[in-house]
Amino acid sequence: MVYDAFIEVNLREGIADPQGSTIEKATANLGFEGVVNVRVGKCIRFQIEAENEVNASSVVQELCDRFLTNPVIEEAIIKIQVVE
Amino acid sequence: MVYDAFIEVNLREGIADPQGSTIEKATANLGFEGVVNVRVGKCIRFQIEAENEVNASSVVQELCDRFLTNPVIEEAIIKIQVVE
Amino acid sequence: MTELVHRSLGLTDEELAKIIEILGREPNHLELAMYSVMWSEHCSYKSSRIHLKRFPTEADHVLVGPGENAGVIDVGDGIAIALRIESHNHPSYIEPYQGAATGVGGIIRDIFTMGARPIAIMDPLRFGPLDDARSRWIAEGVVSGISGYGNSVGVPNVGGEIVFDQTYIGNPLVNVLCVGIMPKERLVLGQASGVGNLAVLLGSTTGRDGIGGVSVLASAGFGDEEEDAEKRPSVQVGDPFEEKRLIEGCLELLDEGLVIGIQDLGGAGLACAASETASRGGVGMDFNISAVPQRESGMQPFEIMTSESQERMLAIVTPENLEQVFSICRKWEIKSSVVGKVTSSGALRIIEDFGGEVLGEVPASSLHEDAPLYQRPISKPDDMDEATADQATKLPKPEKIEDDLFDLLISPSWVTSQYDSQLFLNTVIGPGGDAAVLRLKHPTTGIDTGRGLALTTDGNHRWCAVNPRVGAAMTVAESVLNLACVGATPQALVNCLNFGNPENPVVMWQLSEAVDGMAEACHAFQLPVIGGNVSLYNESQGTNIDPTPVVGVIGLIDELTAVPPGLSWNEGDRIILLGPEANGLCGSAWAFQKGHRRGSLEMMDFDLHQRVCELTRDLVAKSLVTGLHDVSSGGLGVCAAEMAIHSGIGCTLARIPDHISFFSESPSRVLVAVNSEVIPEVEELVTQYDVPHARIGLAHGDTFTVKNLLSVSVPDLQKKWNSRLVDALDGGTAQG
Amino acid sequence: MSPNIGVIVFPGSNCEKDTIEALTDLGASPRLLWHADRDMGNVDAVIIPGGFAHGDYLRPGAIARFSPAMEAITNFAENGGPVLGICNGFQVLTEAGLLPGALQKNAGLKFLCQEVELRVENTNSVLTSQALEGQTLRIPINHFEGNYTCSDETLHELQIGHRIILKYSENPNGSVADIAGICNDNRNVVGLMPHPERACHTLLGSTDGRVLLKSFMEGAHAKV
Ligand SMILES: Nc1ncnc2c1ncn2[C@@H]1O[C@H](COP(=O)(O)OP(=O)(O)O)[C@@H](O)[C@H]1O
Ligand SMILES: [Mg+2]
Repeated sequence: MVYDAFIEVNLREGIADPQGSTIEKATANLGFEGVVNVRVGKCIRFQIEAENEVNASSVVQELCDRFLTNPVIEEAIIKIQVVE
Repeated sequence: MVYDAFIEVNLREGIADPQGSTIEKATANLGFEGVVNVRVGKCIRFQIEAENEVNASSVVQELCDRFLTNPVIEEAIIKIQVVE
Repeated sequence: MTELVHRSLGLTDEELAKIIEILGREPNHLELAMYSVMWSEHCSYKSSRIHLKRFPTEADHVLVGPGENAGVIDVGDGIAIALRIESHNHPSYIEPYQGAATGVGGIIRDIFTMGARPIAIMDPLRFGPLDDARSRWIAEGVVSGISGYGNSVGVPNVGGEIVFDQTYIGNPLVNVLCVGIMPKERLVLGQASGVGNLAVLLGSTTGRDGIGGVSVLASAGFGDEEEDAEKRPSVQVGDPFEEKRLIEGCLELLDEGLVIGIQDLGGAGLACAASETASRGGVGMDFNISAVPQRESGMQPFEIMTSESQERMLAIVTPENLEQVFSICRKWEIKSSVVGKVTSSGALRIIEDFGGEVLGEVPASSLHEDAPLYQRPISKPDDMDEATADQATKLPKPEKIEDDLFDLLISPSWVTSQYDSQLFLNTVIGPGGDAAVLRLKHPTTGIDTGRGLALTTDGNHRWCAVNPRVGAAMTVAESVLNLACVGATPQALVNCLNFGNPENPVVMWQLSEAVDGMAEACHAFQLPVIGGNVSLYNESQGTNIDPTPVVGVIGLIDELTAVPPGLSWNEGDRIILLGPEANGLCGSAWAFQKGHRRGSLEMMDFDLHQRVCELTRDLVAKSLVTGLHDVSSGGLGVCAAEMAIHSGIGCTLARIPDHISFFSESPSRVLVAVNSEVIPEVEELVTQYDVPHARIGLAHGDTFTVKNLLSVSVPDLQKKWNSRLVDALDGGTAQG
Repeated sequence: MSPNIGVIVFPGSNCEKDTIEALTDLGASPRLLWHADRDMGNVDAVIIPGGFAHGDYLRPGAIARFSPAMEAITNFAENGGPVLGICNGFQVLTEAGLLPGALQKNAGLKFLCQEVELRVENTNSVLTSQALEGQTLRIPINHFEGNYTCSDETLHELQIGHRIILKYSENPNGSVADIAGICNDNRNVVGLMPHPERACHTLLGSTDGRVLLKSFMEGAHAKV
């Protein structure tokens, strides 16, 4: 089976996000009001082949921990869906 | 009302995605098999104050078009949700 | 309650007793937190300070010696140079990118704090072996962090080191050196004076970053959930854009004469900056904790005072100048707030709003001047005699010496091409030479003095593992010789002493020996030590790293009108080896490659080394050599191979009878390539300086041949050299 | 008469002084302009230098293009004034729409600081007027985001308009059609990723950048 994986990697709470704060300041300067708490992360999409959803999940999770994130500062949200 | 905005910025189709291909190559090197079509984007989250969802949406859309994406190479998926 | 808490903060019972004696009462939590960070090893140097006193620190041209944020020397033409090196080893192990990035940020602040514009950084790096996945992940992350921060903040990276060895597998070393330049009159010190003057906090907001150690107070003192304490991030994230604006803003404040003293916020954050500026100026300070802009809500006073949030500075200004200070800060988009007032009391009082409740009060000077000093027990390793007797020359001779040579070749360019090495248009020799060479331009007028600055960093854990005293001396000697190879005369030295756990008497012995060896060499070369940094507890799972003192040395070139010769030779050049005969293999890269990590080293001949350096400088100044390279890591074999690689021209060498003379790393040797026409002149100089020498070969063709030893093609050498790091690190790395 | 060249400074720019130094050595009278100023004074030409304007956060040039000075530059360019964007400056010009296309991350996903060989493809522009077509130049690059990207139509327009003025001999970053520098339709606005100001002094290893900066000074002079 082929699964669509979507991973959103964000900085953990309490970790400074200079990019987010700079964007926040810039939006205000551009005249957009009321935009607060800007946080920037990355998202990764791919397809993965696996026997079943549990297997797919566990591979994606391992990929996240070993390679795609550093759990010390980042956390990941993972979504997996079978490709129709 | 305060709304949660989530914006996913991806490279347009047809634009080479070096980050995606690097991750794809690396996952193979690491022994993870069957990972294909890796694409990497940015996600931006923030809160925005607006009278209603339509207003919030239109501000976020404008912010995306004018500032958060470069339409030459990027496109955005926008999600908005009222904060409970 | 305090009784229970102080130990979890890392304070001993004796240290607590001392605090009680100073205050004449029990400290509260806030005060205890401040003492615990200020009296930590990192801030107080309590284990090493008594040893550091043995360094020579004085010379006529030294304007500021050890003890300030950076050392400063006078280089003539009204120009002063600030220099400092620091480690960010432990943070880089946990989060390589941010650990290294914030290391760069920190050292740069130390430099502009003195009034100097940072003009170059160097990054001596040490990681576990390339076949270890986690070490590769760390190396990759550290290099990207240095690149990401350094390039963006706009300070060129002109050199460093990259070493891979088993000893760093659980504890990489990330040292960063920074050099700054200023008109002499702009020199400022981190001190507060003038009762009624104001302390202005500049830069980033304060969050809960890097309060790791004292976060225990949250659960101990205020009833928070323990989990909360765990969640507190001890990882700091660097913001090079904020730092860039701080550099420009602070230098403008100094140029306009608006600042009495200025201090960066590093380890121990506000507690350190407030107490140090006050105590250096012999005054006190009322510190308004409510005025500190905070990134997170609900921060406790001890968190605000000890947070290590990055990119912040504390400036002391007069009330009359305040408006102007704010206006420059607005221009550079720097947040600025008045957080303190200079008082005459000598006390650092932490208050809630000026005139509000006093949350803590301690004598400002007690936080650092009264920090404990330890004479920790020292003892030689038990197996010293046995280890000394185990000579590497007894190892079997290699079957295929070319394979051993290939294994020692490694090009740093995978690393160095990721660094902007050229910004400011000063870089005459960037990464890749024996030493970096920069044009010396006047910092205000921009006028080229026609002279040059030269910089090198060196460390050698292998020599120091075998004999820390001799190894440290040889490290200094190598630096001095690296400078001579670009025609520079050394002016001052900074060091970063990376050692293991100081509570281990053998580690303290290594430290003490290394200090003695370094001091001896500095005396011999008349080189003042103007600053340094000590990094202890470099250990993992009970194993200490090999002792790794790293030095950074700055030199001057009197006349920089052409690019110094560099590492390549021309077809037809004669190859001459200057210096004494090779002697032994202990501590060499070759021996370590064979797993032989002990033995003995003889103390070097400083006098001969000086003559070799003087000769080398003279040869370069008189343009008598086409190319040259000092013999260091990997010995004569690697030295000659690197010259062949750089020039793309081979050579035939003789008088290198065996693998011992090929791989020996004994000191004071330089390989020079000379056009045959100037041989007589060169030999005359050599005789004049009374330096032993040998004509050992000829540069020609495209094979690298050592008679009776090996013959390999230069393209093969180049391929091995170039591909090592690319193959190991380019495919994406994982944490393992 | 030496042309007055304005070099714009954003918070985060870092090559502005280098650019001034190189231009001064070549006989120009350059001066710094501040990004927040709408009034550029009396300048004959403008350079947006290298660096990391606003930290390059979000995307290089994304924030800088909204600076008041950019409005002035846009007007100046529309009136035929010579405008040069070097590295980060090129990125700003594409973001601002003064030049087509975009610069994305290098194909190798690494920052690259190295000397490259460029070929002059066209000499009809304010940056290449003094160079020879086909001439090769050794000039350093120094960027993470120098991978020139554009749609097929844009590439076609650039090609038929002879607006690709510099190409890499060996593509270091994945740029479409080896593009290192382009100009606008009027040939008065130019962007390039390499740093000519870093190749203007014998002690720095190359003087090949001079011909480009001299061309630009000539263009500024013509404006006078
Ligand atoms: N991490 C690094 N950053 C910058 N430059 C480096 C780095 N590692 C090595 N280099 C450069 O590569 C060259 C060779 O390094 P090394 O072999 O340690 O020199 P040496 O033995 O002469 O001290 C030097 O010019 C050094 O500055
Ligand atoms: Mg050397």
